[in-house]
Amino acid sequence: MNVQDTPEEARFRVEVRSWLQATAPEFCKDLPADRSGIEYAARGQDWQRKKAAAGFAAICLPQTLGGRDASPMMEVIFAEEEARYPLPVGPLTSIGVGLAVPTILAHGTPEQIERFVKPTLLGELLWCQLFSEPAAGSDLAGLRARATRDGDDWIISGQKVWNSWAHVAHWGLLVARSDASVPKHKGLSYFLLDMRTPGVEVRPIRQISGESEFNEVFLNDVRIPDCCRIGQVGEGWKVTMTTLMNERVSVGGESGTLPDVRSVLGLLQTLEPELQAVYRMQLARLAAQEQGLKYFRFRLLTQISRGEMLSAVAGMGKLVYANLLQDLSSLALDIAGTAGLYPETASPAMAAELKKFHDGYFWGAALRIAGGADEILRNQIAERALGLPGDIRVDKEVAFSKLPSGR
Amino acid sequence: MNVQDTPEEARFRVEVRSWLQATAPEFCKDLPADRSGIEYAARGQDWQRKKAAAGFAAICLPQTLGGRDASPMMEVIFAEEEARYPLPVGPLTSIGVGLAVPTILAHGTPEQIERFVKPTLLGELLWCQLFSEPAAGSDLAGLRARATRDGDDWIISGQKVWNSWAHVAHWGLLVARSDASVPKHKGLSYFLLDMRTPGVEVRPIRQISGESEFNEVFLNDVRIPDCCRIGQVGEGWKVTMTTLMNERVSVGGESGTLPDVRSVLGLLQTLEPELQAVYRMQLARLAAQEQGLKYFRFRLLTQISRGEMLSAVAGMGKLVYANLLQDLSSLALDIAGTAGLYPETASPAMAAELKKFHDGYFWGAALRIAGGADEILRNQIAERALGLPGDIRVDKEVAFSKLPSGR
Amino acid sequence: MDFDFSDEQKMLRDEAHRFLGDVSSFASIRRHLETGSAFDRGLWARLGEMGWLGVAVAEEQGGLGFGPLELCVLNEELGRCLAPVPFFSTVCIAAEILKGCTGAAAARLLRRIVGGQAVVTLASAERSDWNFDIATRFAGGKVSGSKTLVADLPGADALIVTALDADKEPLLLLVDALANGVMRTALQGLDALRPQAHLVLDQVDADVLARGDEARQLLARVHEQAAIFAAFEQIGGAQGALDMIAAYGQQRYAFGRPIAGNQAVKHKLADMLVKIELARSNAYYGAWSLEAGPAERPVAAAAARLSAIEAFEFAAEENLHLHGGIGYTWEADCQFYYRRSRLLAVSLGNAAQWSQKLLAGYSRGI
Amino acid sequence: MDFDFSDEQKMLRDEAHRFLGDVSSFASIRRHLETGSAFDRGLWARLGEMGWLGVAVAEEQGGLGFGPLELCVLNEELGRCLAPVPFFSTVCIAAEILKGCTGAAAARLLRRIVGGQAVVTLASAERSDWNFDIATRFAGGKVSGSKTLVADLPGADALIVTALDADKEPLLLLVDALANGVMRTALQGLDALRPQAHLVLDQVDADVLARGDEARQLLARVHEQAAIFAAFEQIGGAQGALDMIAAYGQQRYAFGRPIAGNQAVKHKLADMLVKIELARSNAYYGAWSLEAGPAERPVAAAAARLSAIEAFEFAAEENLHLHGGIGYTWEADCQFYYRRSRLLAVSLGNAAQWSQKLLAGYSRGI
Repeated sequence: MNVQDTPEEARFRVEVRSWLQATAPEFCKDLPADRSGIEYAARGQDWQRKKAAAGFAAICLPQTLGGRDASPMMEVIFAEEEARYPLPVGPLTSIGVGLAVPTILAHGTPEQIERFVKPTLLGELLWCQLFSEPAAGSDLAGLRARATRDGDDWIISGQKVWNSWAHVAHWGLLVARSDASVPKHKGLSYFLLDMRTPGVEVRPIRQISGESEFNEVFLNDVRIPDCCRIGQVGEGWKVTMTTLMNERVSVGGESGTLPDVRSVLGLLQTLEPELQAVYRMQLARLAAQEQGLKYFRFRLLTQISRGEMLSAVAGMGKLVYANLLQDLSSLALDIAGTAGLYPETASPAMAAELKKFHDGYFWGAALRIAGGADEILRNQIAERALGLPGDIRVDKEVAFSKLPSGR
Repeated sequence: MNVQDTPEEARFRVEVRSWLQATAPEFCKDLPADRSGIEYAARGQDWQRKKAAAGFAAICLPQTLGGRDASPMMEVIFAEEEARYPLPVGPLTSIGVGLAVPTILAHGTPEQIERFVKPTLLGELLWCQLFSEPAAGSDLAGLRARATRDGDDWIISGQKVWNSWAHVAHWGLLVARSDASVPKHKGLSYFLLDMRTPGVEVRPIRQISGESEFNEVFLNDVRIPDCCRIGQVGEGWKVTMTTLMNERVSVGGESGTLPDVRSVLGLLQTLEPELQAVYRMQLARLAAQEQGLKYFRFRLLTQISRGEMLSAVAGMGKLVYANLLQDLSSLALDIAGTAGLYPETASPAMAAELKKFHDGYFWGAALRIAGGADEILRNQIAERALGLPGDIRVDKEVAFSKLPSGR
Repeated sequence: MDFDFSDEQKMLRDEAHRFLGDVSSFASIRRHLETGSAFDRGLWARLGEMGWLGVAVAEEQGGLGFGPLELCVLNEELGRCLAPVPFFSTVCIAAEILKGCTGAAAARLLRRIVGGQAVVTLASAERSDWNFDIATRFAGGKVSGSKTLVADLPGADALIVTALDADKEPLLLLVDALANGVMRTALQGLDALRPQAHLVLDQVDADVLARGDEARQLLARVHEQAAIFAAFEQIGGAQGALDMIAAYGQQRYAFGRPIAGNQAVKHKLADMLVKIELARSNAYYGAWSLEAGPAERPVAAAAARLSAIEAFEFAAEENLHLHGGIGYTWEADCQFYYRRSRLLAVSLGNAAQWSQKLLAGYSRGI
Repeated sequence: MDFDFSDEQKMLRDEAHRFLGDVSSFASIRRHLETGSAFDRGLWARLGEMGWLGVAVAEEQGGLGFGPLELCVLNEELGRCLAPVPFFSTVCIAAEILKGCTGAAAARLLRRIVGGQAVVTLASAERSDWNFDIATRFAGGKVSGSKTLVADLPGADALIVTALDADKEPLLLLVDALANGVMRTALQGLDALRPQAHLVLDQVDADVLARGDEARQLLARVHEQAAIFAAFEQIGGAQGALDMIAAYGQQRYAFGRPIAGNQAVKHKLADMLVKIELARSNAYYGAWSLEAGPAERPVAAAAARLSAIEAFEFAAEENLHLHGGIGYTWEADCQFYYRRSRLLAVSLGNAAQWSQKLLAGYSRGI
């Protein structure tokens, strides 16, 4: 029972730390205020190039591909240390490095690997993920974007949503329906889409918070050459699963910009003592969850450190965190009373705290939906970790075109 | 908006009160300590006879049948006033009067009505309900007791459970499977069973609390003459539904022998003030539920008073109360700490309170299962009150004998 | 037992439901938000014409002569459609205070409210709210002080202001919102449909509406009443959220069938309905207590508030959640209930305060 | 990062799991209950033979020389099978106190525990528990007083008793349970598998094990340790309840399929697992803090307790509930977890106390 690094991990951490100390500050300087613009993306590409040059771009990949053939734990350590600096990282580069690269390596042809992997690791290519659709979220395999064969090309029509960085990405990971006459999982194909192709239109989605962190992407008769197909025709679901399996297990909560129990406790102390006590049982329960999540993550890291596969129960991290974030934020806004809804009436320090709770109130709601809604995760935990029966499915054996679809 | 009786209701209440005042005390005297024995049952029959003589045995039934053709609200008023006395009432007589009588009236032949209704109202016949089986609870229509035709008789084999008063009842309401080759709801038939028939064996069920309020009934080649069948062969489910529809909407919680918020508040005051406050939010939430249930019941009574049909949402009374009872009892036992688990270490008054919480802790668990488990009630509310889709059913069109049944 | 609204009151509710369904939609709310105006003046005028602004005001004062139960009914419907009008501030609080005041100024202002010519709001919050633990002072006919959060202040024509005189005697004052020395600063908050502002009063002319114990008791009574009205508003909102997701859950298909066919979804909707019906039952009792007398009112108000907060919060959160990704977009309407449920959860005191009040009432043995 | 038990510790767990699975079943528990004896002496002797009673006792004192982590592992398995033995009282509390005492008497008793010759329990509770706010007095080598609830007292051979001397100095005393003046009265409670009794001491011979601050600190440390051990016991129980209902849910058919195929059931079981894994993670941290040092221990203990209480209570309640009617019968085994979860929820302090402790620790900034 030890929460410290193994000697090997500790050596690597020291190496990473000293490299970051020497390198990172320059890349953190004068970052553009607009964290979603082209300039910020360019800074992210610079940093990716720097990492690649030092062999930190793909820690787990073979050295022949520019990696260092190290364990997943080393990747975690690098990410932990990197997170100490306000660097231009995140989905901007991780969609390419973390999703596109392993997918292409697993299912791509030698030519595709040659063409895409290195440029992505070097930060030359930025990627976006074109999976979800307005009518296909939890039920991703119910997607409707059509892929029609036309000579050596495919013609794609449809609409995708929740596409982070689609407005700056060079390439997109796209799954579309190439055959609607077979059951839904069997008629999908997977493509790499050059985002500059005519017919690709990217629009920002306005969120309930008023911000726009995601896009929707309209595909109007977009032409993709068949050489940009990954995997066999009709086997797109298998490729899609590879991409999804690589979505990092994240328990979140490490961000200082989101509320935590400590921040609610700070707020609580502004109440008179008797009212403080009334909130204490509820807050303590959330605190026990927050602690539990932290140490659950330690247990996952231990598994990673040992090179073990994570079990399906790992998915509970996001489930618990998203609900905790919503509950904590809502509790904080209850404690703060009406004044808490108007941060500008408070001192600047308190206003910043309150703003955090507002963000958490919205972001908690988003997280409960994104990357596997609560209900989907419970199904997965029940079926995969506990081995309980799957739901009765009416859509498994029916041609997609015959499925009822509501409106 | 008025919580008082209408003038007509008030007049009836006065009549009932003065009758009870004159009549009830004698029947409350020296009741046997064993509330489940034959002697107690005899006292219950006496009281039923007395009520029948005064026209209170079947308030809503036509006068020709011994009733007074009054509204359901009058029945509620009588029950409310009757409950002020510790009389020998309850399932002992209400299974007959409240379930057997309306079922026989709705589906019986003139001979059956003649034979059973009046004697039941007069307290001559006591009844039990033989519906649930070890493998058929929530899914009652999955019951397995077999009914095989043999000349003018039926021969019944099977096992029934949760049969209150089966050990003293004269007759039982029995549903059994007369045809396993058709889908489950279609192969049932409904019988009246003379409990003295050879092959009927009644055994008490020991509950987790150590008490035995219910029985199980074994039916070993029990012979029932066809004249004791109610409704057509194969239409037993329809008759069963009539019986179940007459199970009274009850929100419980009126019993002084079960815990309520006031009793937990009393307990809370034994803690030091700061710990009291820590429990207050949770207790206040339960208090708001308790109040809500009380006034929900007022709304139902208003509907009854107007002669309106109750909607499916009425079923939430039991759902909320059962969970409230378990939550309140468990909270109380938390407040009381280890000492609370050993009532004899407390003062006699406190020991009685603690005993209540122990009872509530067990009985709350029972109530969440009995008469429609939580999950069944949520399904009913969702489907009937909100009109949401039913579950996908794999057992609707299949012959009962072909259905998988686990072990 | 007749624990229900009367047929007339239900007719008013149905009428309100139809009327508001016609004139106030999420589309009209969005248009209103884009105008940046304090409230929907067109709709407000219509409410005046229909008599709603004086529904609980005596006929001799220009009103319809009904009582608080009619306000309950209207609040439920306004809560459901989230109409951007200062009804709660003006009709459920300010007019109720004015009804309790003697004097010509109060009567005049009440008539203007009823006629739709005056939006009036109570400015009382300083360190805390609904009490006289305040720094605002009145002397020589002038009032000075500042109030942190005043609902519907941006569009108000007149203000009722809590203050103390030189002897620290409580006062309720009437102030013209356009008078010299009145400064309003609009605030950005979670729910833009109910604008709040900061108020500074610098030597502003004011009339005394009530003073001393009378002022104190009036404020306390209106606070308790308002809690019950707010519970109806929350129930309307919760029911609106439930109706929205029940409809969506039937038409949104996943895995080949409506999502509302999943027990994970349908049981949650059943729970929403159960919470709403419990809250509604408590609110009915609150409504009854408005007419029946003050003894039961604190407990009735507290139980109604706690269960309405829980019902609305649950319905608003899960409505958004069960819509999936679309629910998180600006174009979906889930956000409006999500914001409003949070606002109403803390208006008039938060859950801890109402918990204390409820249990204190139980202990006193209501 | 190696946040896990060692391979050896896991081997011990697997061995315990196998061994207890063989020798302790619900059937054997029921047989034990019918005997009316204080604990299962046969099983206790086996535990002694296997070295479990001295697993955390130094080799020079006759033990196996392992540490608290091994106790965590064993508590989890004992919690799962609800074995009717005084392991917690004797090994997790009494032996841990004796390890902290100097003197020949302590060492002798420790050896007897390790050898399976002595069941020992701490008698401390009077007005409250785990402190020296007590009336029991020690003078002239004799102790007098009474203790309200002493776990496993009916079968105890020796007692560790909290007392004050004439100067109100705290003392931990050693008392022979068979000595003159010791009166025990067995109590009926919710969980008959862990018998408790009332203790009266009337001028009983006693040896001093520890005094003053040393006694105070020792008691506090053992209390915190015990909380972490108890969390493991609760997790074992919760996991046992989950395993029971997961198996039953697969084999019980309703509506033509296993009941565990319903989302209403399977999502509840998923929630059980989530609560258990959160509790387990906190308990691991608690286990780590047992070795790592006292600074983190209060918060670690409180978080472990709160989440273990929640996990076990939820699992035990819903295990019984989802069994349906059969779960409510005496012949079903659900009752044993249902009872034990309630007992362990209040042993060592209730949820409110642990909530205060956890938040106080956060505020101090662990």
